[in-house]
Amino acid sequence: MSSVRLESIRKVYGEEVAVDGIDLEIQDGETLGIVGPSGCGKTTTLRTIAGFETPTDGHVTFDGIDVTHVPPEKRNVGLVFQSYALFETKTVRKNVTFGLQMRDVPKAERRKRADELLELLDIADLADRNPATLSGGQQQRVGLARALAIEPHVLLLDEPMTGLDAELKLKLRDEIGSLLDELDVTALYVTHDQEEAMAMCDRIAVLNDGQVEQVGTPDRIYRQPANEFVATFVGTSNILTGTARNGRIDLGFTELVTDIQETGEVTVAARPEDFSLGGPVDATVLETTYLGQRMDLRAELPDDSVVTIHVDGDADYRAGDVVGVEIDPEKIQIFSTGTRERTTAVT
Amino acid sequence: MSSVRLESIRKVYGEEVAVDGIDLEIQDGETLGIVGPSGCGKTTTLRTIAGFETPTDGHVTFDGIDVTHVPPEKRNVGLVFQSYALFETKTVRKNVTFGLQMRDVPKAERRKRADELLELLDIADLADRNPATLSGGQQQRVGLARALAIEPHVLLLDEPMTGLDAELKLKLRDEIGSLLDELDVTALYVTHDQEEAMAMCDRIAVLNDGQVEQVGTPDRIYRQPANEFVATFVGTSNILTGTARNGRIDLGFTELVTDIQETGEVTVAARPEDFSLGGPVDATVLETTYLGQRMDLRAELPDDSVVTIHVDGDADYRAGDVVGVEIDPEKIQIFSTGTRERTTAVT
Amino acid sequence: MTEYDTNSKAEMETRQEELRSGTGSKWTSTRRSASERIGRPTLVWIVYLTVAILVVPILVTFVASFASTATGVVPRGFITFEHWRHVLGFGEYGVRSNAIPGLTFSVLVATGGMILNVIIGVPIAYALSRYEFAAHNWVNTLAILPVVPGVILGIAFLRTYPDYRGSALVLIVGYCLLKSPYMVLTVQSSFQSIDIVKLEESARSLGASWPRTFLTVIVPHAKRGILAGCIITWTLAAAEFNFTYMVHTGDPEPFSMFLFRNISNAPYLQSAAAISIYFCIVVGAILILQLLGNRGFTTLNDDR
Amino acid sequence: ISDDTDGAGQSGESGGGSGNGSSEETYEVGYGDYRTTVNASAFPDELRIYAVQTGWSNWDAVMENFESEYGVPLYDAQGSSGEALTDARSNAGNQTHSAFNGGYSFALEAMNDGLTTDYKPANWDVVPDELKTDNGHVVSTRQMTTAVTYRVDIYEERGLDAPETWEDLKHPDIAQDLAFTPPHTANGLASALSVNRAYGGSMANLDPVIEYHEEIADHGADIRRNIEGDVTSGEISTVIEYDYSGLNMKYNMDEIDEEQLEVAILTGPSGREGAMNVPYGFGLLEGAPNPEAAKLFMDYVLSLEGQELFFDAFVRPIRADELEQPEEFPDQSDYDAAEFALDQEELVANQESIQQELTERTPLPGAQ
Amino acid sequence: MSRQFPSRDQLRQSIGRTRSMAFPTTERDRERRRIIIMCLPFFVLATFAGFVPLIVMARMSLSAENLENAGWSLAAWETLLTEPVYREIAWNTLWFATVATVVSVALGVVISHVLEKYSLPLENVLVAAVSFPIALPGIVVAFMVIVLLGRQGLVTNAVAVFTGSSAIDLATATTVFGLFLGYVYSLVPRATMVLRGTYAEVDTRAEEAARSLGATPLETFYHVTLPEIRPGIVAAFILTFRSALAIFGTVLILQALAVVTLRIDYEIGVGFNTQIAGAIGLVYALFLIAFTFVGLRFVSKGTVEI
Ligand SMILES: Nc1ncnc2c1ncn2[C@@H]1O[C@H](COP(=O)(O)OP(=O)(O)OP(=O)(O)O)[C@@H](O)[C@H]1O
Ligand SMILES: Nc1ncnc2c1ncn2[C@@H]1O[C@H](COP(=O)(O)OP(=O)(O)OP(=O)(O)O)[C@@H](O)[C@H]1O
Ligand SMILES: [Mg+2]
Ligand SMILES: [Mg+2]
Repeated sequence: MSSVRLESIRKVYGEEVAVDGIDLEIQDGETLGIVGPSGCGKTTTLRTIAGFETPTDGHVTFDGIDVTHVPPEKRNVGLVFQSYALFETKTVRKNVTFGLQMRDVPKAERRKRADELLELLDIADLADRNPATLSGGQQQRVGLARALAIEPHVLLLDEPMTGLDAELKLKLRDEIGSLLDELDVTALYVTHDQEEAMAMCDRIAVLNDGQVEQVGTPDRIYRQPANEFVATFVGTSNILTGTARNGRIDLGFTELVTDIQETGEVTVAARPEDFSLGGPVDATVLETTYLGQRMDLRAELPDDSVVTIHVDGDADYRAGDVVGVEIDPEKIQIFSTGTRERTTAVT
Repeated sequence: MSSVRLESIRKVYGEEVAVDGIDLEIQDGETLGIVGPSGCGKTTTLRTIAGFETPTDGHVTFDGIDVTHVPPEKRNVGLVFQSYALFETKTVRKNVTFGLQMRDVPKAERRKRADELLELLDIADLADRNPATLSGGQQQRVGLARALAIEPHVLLLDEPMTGLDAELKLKLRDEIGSLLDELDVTALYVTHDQEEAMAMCDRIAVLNDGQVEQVGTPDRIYRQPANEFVATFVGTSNILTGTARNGRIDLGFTELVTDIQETGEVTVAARPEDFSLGGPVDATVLETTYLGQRMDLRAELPDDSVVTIHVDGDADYRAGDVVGVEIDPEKIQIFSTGTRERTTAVT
Repeated sequence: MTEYDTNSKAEMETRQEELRSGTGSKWTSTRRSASERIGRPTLVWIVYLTVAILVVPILVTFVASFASTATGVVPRGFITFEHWRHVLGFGEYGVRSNAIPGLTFSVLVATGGMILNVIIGVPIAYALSRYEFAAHNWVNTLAILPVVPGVILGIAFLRTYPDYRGSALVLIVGYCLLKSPYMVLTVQSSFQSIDIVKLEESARSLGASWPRTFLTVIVPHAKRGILAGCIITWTLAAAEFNFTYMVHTGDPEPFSMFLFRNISNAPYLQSAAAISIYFCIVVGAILILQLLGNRGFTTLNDDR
Repeated sequence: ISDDTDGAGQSGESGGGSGNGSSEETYEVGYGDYRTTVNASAFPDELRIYAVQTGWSNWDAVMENFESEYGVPLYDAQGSSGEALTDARSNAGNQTHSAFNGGYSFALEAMNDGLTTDYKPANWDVVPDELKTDNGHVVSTRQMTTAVTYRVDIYEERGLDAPETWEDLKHPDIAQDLAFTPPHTANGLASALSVNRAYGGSMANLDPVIEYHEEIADHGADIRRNIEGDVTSGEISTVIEYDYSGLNMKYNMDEIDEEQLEVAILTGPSGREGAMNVPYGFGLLEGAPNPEAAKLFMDYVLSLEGQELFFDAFVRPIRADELEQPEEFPDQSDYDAAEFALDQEELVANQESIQQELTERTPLPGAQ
Repeated sequence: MSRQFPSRDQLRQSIGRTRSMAFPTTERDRERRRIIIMCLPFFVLATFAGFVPLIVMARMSLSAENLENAGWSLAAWETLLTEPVYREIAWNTLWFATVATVVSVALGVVISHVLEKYSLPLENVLVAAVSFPIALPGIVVAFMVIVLLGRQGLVTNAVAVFTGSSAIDLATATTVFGLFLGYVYSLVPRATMVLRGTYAEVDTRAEEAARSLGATPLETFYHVTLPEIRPGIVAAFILTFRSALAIFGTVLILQALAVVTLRIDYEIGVGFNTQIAGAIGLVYALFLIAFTFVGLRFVSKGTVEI
């Protein structure tokens, strides 16, 4: 395992700037998630690390060694794709031993290592099957075993679970997540599903338009988004506007007491769970969405802004009900309306 | 809008029984969801209503009129597919007016109606574009507008959002859900994502292996599943086993007081949110998954069974912590281990 | 939005009535639409007729090759193997040069052309399926629609390579060029059915050099396509006529020239037997193609 | 005149008669100034002479006998005179065959293109002067005569009489499935010129044959290549071909009985000749790869033994006078009444324009 | 100064490009090198077996001698341009090939439609049967035509029995109609092959959507299917037309119409007019190239996918 560093990577395709100066470090043994909307440059970043794209500018280093111009086959990285990309002309075991074979590892050892991995991934009994005959989830495990077999410096996963159905996704998410932890692999996990990233990654980098918006632990990204983009992209945020003065934010219908220095127009991002019921603000329920474990209320606040509020699944609200709510000033995020950047707290 | 009735529909392909005697009614104006695992016969059922499959046995009636043998073009049903299936050689507007054109509606009126719908679906400015140049979400709206243009007796949607990414899915789910409510369309919504079905449908039919397991409101399906299959398929359930006697269920590590008559082996299904913290049972946290708005704990109960428990996102647990939990006997579901059917309450 | 609702609800209802009277009234009729009633049977019969026209003469020819006389419309005197014996070199009269030497020669030459086709066709099919490049369309067109048809190529060869006229080498090269589209197309069709980029990237990330990746990962995945391409190019070359006719000086004469002599100047039943030899080869080829997932003699792989 | 040189092999001096492949063997070949000795050591494994092929003119037997006598097998050179000429032309300066053999006029064309060289085989002197060239390039070996072959059984079915003159073929029931061969083949050209002559035309005036074609074309006659197959299958009931082809089909083909076919030599309506003799001959090729063996073969073909073999298969050899005509042939009287020959040099000079004119003017379908 | 000599930058650039091809450092350069290597075998063959012979053929058309390329003469081109017979041949070839192509492509559409949309019994056999003639050389196709339309032909005699007329009058094997059947016989399978590929990619869901919107099967075909297969039809037309122009064996046997391939054979066979044959061949090849590239402009992506 190694640490991987991207230094001001740019990648331009003709006119199109795919990646626009990215600095990132994947520390030894950590799983770094990359999330971002479609086309933001996630795959390009990953392919640059793998060596399939040579960056227009910038450097890629593995453990401090510049590998920017090293061809992919010399980099020792593991790749896992959404489309599995298994070798259908080889058995599952042969798929897993392929990388070792390329490294001239003796046959017996190859086999031993492969069988260990298949065991670990719970697909030992499929070793002699043709990958084409396996289910999606099984194929993805084979893909993972194949990539892990070479003990890569870094494991690169590009939306490995996008094609799978909801239930299987949850299951694999847990399994792969624990596996990556257990094996202590340095990994880069690309996904556009921020929930998946939060569940699986040690740190998350949020990309937008070829640039990094924020890097941090899931908790930090969710609870202290660096800017409005991150606040809305990761999880749901209700965006309210207000005026700040002396640490107080006037939202029109209520006032929040916070610790910010800023004065002027601010944007407040409140998560659906940051509203508590039984507060002083009257919200009119417009619509309820029952989701079993919880219920989502779309409610109108006195200033006509519409927010989403999460309540327990067994709560009994209907459209038209008026509920008293309160916003927890400890939990909300505040951004300057001009820069859309996070305001600084007094502390 | 009409009501649609399926009467003991069977559909056999060669040896394969795709649908095995289904009785269903979609009431006028309601949205009925069909959920079930892959291959359970959802698409087949939908195609039978559309007229692309003639059932091997049984009848399809619209407003009481038997249409089993009426060809699809005479049925006046709207179809929305996962793959959009737009006419790529026509503009968006032409796609939407197509059905009206087939009905010889005058040109000006066709256009008016199409523009109304495009407006309604918020894609009016795309009217003259080629559908191939649109994003997935936009294409799906066009598909919906096209199907709605003919004011179908019933709107049939086959996993319309499976291909879209998570965020967009949520957005469209809300939008389409409200639209279907608003327009009072009779709709059949096929999906394998039970959360989607709960959010969007008035009632849900759970299919398995070509048969209906349960039909009911989302709340009923989630809270009173008819059998173990429904309990685990819709939402997450932790399955525990115990022995019932005199309304008391002995789970080994704790005893639940319930109102069931049954005596003997029973299976208890407890939702992750049915556990409350601070109870008498010691659970050891094995793993935590931070998901922002909540945290999922995988915890081991004293009898070594592992359960999933939902706690608030800002809770601070780590693997190894021991938490006291309690199971809410009001909320759990109890099934006889033999039949896997719901036990009857005393009431 | 709300305005729309009230406004259009009423409208909607009236229009719904209109629509319903247009279509709804026919609900109960089980009458199928005109195009269903007339169109479909017509199309099906056109297909059957076309297939009959294509196949009947083949069958009749094959059957006739076992008849002993054919001095009228219907061949008579079944079953004799006389004509087969003739064309296979056991007879005494007619075009006495039998099929065997020519067929052997053609088989060898066609095999040569086929091997050459693998060498030139697989790489270019790969380049075209895998990469985008400036002259892509241009190269693609050239590879699947070659510039010269057989007759012209033959004429051009006469003068260009006079010393090699009719030699096996010239035939191999000519056949290879003329039939290469079939190889390129079938292999391309194979490549398109796999995710060639991801496969290649997997292998390379696992440490395989690019040439090794091509040979041990890419080529095996296109195996069926390559085999199908081989069968097709081989079968077509085994009876290629236009080019052969122009350049052959023969020793032995290629199989297609044997067919030509039999068709242009031999008793009817003997011609039938000669042609039937080739039919047997094609049927064999079709059966193998079927195993490879190509339905019939075609570059399309239905087994994707 | 050396009357005893019937077989070139007999003049073999040193090796004795039965020499098979012994390399010291030598043979005396040639006529007059061209007399020379060829050494068996120079013989190839296989000798290639254009259009010496199985299935035509009884070359099978010639080839077989030649091989058994001299140990030199012949390549089975399938193809028509025209194809042979095209091939020889394409190989100008680099011949693969040693001698050109085929229609006399084709051989003359080859000579005119400079493809042949001079060699007078033994018995050169017995060939009539008009059927050989003074310069020793080309000499005839045999001839064929334009004839009519018809299906007796079909004629009987239709109640038709045996045709005697070209006029008879105009009968709608005959003309409807009558076939000529294409004018650019030796045989087709001869057929056209036979009819032309029968109705008073000449090489300079092809109108008579065109008029004739017009009349029969109205009834359905056409021009086609595949004669044997079509006659046996009944596609056509009458075909204008060489006497050889007709007799060959009649007597040698299994698919059809002897009685079902008849071959006739026709005159014009007023008794004018209507059966053109088409000589076939050969010439040594310039730059021949195996001139020695080719010379030996040419001598053998002109020997009485070789000539006899032609007769056996209904080809009239050039030395027919010295041999007895088999009885399967049509009556000699028919030949006498109808046969004629054209000046070959003149024919060659005009051949291409005649063929072109015929191709372009004939109303019969299939002329190209 | 940069006007007279390539500037230092330009030089460096071009040297750089050559060097990066030989010793690539970026993945993109490696890729370029691979593309060239993979295309190379084909182009070597195409050069020796295609381009060079074509150039020699052009030279042949300008030769003063017919037996070898020697001297220079425009005589052949003059003949080609002045003799009306060549114009007639060109016309024959074009109209005949066009009509045969149109009919074959139309039949190909019907066959592919039926095979794709309807499930017929023994469909695999049907598909195999339709494709069979692709393997048959033209001479064999001619024989098939005679089997059907000859005087002893099956169709001829069947019609004769029903109409009471004579089979001889009805026979059409060696007429233009017979030749036409021969062309169609060879071309239908080729057109079908292309169209079957196109049909496989037709969005059946879109067709179902149209049906559900009230379109009858015919309307669905017209509004949805046809526009989708249009590029396939153009591709099929290009391929089929090219095949039609190249047909030789069939005409050689049936001899019903003077088309260009037959004429080339005639020029060689009668009189060995290699210059004229070369000239015709060159015109033919140039026409084919021009036609192909013009035709491809009508296929959206500019490339044929067959
Ligand atoms: N080979 C290429 N040529 C030209 N543009 C490209 C190429 N690859 C990517 N791009 C462009 O670069 C940008 C970033 O692409 P990239 O594939 O990295 O996005 P992504 O974040 O992976 O998106 P997605 O979530 O859709 O996979 C996009 O605008 C894309 O169009
Ligand atoms: N045309 C057909 N021929 C044969 N079997 C079919 C056909 N269509 C469906 N089946 C079979 O019928 C069963 C039900 O199929 P159906 O498509 O209705 O499932 P589904 O519930 O829609 O599944 P999914 O969630 O994967 O879309 C499956 O086992 C399937 O294999
Ligand atoms: Mg991506
Ligand atoms: Mg489905």
